[in-house]
Amino acid sequence: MASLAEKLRDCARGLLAEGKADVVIGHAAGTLPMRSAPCFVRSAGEVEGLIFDHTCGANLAKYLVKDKPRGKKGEAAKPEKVALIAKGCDGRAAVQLVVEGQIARENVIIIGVPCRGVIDPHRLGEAVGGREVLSCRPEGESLFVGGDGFKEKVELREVLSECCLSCRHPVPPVHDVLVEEAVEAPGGADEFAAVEKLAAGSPDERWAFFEREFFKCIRCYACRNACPMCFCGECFIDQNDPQWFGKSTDPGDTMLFHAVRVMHTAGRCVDCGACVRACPVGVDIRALAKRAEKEVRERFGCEAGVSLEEAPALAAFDEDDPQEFIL
Amino acid sequence: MAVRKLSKKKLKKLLEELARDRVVYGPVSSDGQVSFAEASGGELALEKAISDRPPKNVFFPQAEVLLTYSGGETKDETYTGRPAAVFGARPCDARAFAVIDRVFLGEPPEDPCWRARRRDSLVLALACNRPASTCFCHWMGGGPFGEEGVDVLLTDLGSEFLLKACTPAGERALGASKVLQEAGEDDLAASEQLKGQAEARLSGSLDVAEAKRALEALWDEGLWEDFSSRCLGCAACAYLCPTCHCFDVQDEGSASRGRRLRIWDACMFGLFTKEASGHNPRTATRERLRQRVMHKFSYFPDKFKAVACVGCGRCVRACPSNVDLREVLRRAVQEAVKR
Amino acid sequence: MSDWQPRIIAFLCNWCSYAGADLAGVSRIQYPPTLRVVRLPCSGRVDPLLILRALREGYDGVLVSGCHPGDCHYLSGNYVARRKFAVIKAVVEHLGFEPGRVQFSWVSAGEGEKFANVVAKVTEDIRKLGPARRMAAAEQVK
Amino acid sequence: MNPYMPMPMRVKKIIEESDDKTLRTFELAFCQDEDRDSFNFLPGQFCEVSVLGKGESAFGIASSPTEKDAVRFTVNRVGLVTTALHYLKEGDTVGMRGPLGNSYPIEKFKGENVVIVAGGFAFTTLRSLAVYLLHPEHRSDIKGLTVIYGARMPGLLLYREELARWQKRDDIALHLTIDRPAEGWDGLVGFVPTVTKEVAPSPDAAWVVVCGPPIMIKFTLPVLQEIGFPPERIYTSLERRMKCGVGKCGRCNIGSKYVCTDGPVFSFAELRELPEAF
Repeated sequence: MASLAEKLRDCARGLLAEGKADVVIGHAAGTLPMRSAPCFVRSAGEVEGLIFDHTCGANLAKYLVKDKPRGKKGEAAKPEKVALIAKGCDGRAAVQLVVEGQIARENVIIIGVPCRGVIDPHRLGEAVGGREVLSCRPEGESLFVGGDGFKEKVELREVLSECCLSCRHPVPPVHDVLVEEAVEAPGGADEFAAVEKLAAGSPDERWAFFEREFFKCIRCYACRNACPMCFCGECFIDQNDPQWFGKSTDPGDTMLFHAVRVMHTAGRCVDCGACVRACPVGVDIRALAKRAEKEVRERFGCEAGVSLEEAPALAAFDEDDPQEFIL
Repeated sequence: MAVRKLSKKKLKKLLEELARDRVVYGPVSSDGQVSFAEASGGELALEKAISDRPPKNVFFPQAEVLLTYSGGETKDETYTGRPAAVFGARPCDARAFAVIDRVFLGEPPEDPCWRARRRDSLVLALACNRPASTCFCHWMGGGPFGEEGVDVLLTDLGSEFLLKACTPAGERALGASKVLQEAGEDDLAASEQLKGQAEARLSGSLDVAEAKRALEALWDEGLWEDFSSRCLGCAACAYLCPTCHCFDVQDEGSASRGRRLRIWDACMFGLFTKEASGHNPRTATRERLRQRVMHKFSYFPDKFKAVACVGCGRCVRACPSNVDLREVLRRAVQEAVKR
Repeated sequence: MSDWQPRIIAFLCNWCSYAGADLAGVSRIQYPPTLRVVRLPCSGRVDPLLILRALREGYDGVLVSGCHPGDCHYLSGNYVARRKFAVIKAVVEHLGFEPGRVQFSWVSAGEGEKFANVVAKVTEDIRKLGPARRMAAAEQVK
Repeated sequence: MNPYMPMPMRVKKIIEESDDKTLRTFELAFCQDEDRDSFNFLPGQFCEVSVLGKGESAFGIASSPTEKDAVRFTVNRVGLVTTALHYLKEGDTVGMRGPLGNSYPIEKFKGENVVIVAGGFAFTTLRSLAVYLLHPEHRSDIKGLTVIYGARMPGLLLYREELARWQKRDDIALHLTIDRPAEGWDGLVGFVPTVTKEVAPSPDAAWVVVCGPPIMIKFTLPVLQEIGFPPERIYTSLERRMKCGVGKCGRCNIGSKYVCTDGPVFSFAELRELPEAF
């Protein structure tokens, strides 16, 4: 039986050879243990590098909107046909980008791959007490981790991204090709448990929690830049007239940057966790983002990226939307 | 140069001595992240192969007030506090101070903010007995026991530290301490042995001068396309880099009252070079990534006679899309050879 | 402290709530002088940036007011806004701003009295919460 | 001396330069005598001018060192700081740091001919140079002085009264041009490169300084070389986004050169060696 990687290489090879796709965006092995690198395959001969496993954490839909090719002045660039190797959340992000008019449906081929969860480097680091991981081998529900003078078995659930633990879409709900039948999602956890725990505390406790989280932020904008839904030509935080918030690491400014980003991605966020994994200092961005998602889900019954027909939650309305909080 | 020993049990005493007329900074762990902060009595995270964040914030805080103004009066807010002692920085990070010295102090006018915090500072670096797999200080002309930018080099001998003075300031510091013991020949031999072992752990090699020529020759080549296509254009690499020193100047406040700050900035951001007219000399990630690499390995060496990279490997680990600087350099050399 | 009056930013839509405020004024209805009014073309114009920037500036509270559902001058601006308001309120309160700091209302051009009542209620709510302290504490650059 | 501390300057006079009101010249007077006495510069240098609360921007000095009473800047309203400057009134205070950067190579001009080619509002530091060279103390240092200056329309030419005075002088050959014919304009019509070709200033014992929008430079350069100017005798002044102005903030580099300290004035012989210069 062909492995998942072989199947997706075959699929990519076929699309490129038949000219159905100009480029296949996928993952290749990275230069560090448990790290993959996004890769761009343009010819059938190059597909051998493609992989898919627990290390493929980047949300590749980002590359559908990053550095959009620009045509010569006055004329649009010829759109490339992009085939995207998409786990559930990559596919959802791509769909959301279509819904929002950022990309044309006919220019993207969503190659669905079943995802069993991706590793969060911060959680992996925590699981081994901050020691450097030099080797890593998944086996069933466990991960055998080795480093300088240690070998340990850790539970996969302990090091997977938190968002994966409550994942409900291991394959993209909308896809053009499905490389392998859907697996059972690694999920099962209550996705809003952390939000509810915080909500049960006092405002002061929540403030203290977020102040501590965002105090870590170094404002490198890896979260924003890794986010497939952050495609604005000019981000509000970069505007200088008006300059909405200061550019220093003042906690007030960093907190409000994150809060506004969460609100701007509300109803659009697919909870891929790419922001959390991209963050070099381990800020728990989801702790706030999930609150917005919860509101959108419970109040409006909307979920981002699951349907090509559904308008973004905050660009739509129902005359009977609840308004108990409005005076 | 003087060599002394310190029992690990007396580390706290040494830090107290230093704190008498200095602000002592050390690697402090918080939420699993090791960064340099005031080491006031707390535990120091000296075990980690390299701190998650570099110590450059000691002399170059991410945000620093240049001046304040109020009712027509403008006040110079340059640091006037006590000098710093940086304890437990790795040799690569200490070397990075010397790199930034070149640009901030080497050419007139001096940068007053860096000068004010760097003045009379003392760098006590901890040699790396066990470098991490991402360390490549040896490519950059440094080493796990490197002494450039170091006043006192400490070696972890197990239950003791060996302290070696590398500068007159380090010499004075050792002389002033009352908690140190004499070190013997066998201690030096032990240190030398650890040094040899540490160097043997470092992998690969690269001629940085050759890399410079290669990068210059490959100015317009596909190399940049390959790496920049996956680069997200964030500043994780630059903000965790011990030598990146670019900054922005921002005013906060109203017309009558406020402050002028200088804040770290990074050439990876599109806004970095965007002019008010909308013109941007570096429009795409490709040019910006190239700028960052070229600045470190070509422009800086041309202007300041040193490579602006110390091989700490933080950017390698932090990059969310695995743009591995070592890979960029190796590929450049390979491709230049092919041509 | 008892006579402390909060400073509240009010974002009022041009067609209803601003006119309602105007009516309250010309009708000489008494209400607390706590508002700094920003007139917007429509409550649909409200971006979370406006509200958070106001909080960042240290205002004690924010009031957003627009036309009643069905009365929007632009037909659906306030319907879309209503969804946004719910998310803004949820996130702002989750972040740790006390419930009541940011409030929303529908006030029509004819509801001068309601406008005054809303202002009185919002002012009283925020008075009970006391001065904004979150951002004041945060403003500390090393 | 802290190079980041601005000197307080009083806005002495504001002059509306263009019909579309996007260009204004600000005459700044020193608030402190010691600042005035220590302020020495040459044409081509720039300053960082700041409006507190808004920020700082770099502007080439438009006045000549021979004009002692004030320092002049001509500001195009495009961004945050320039807009804030345009809101200023006479009597207001701004901050200024400088002079910064290098200057036009005036020493080299001695005994030779000087040609100035300018387009649009890049004329500012070239005006400084022209006024300096025309000053009785310096005019005899050089031989001929030719100025070719173009703008989109007559209303966008800077320093029009001064230009009118220059046109009456016989120690300066002034060629003004506009892009398209306009009512009431009886001067030259055509783009700067074309006019330069027509005027064809002699390259013998001559230096040329050319400033303008990138597109103008791009087309003027081949014309100048065709006429016979070698790259080392063609100078220009570059613009880059700057913050510190003193070679620290790392923003304005072109290759290993910092525009703020190695420039802003470069010869084309130097620029040829730099990647990304244009």
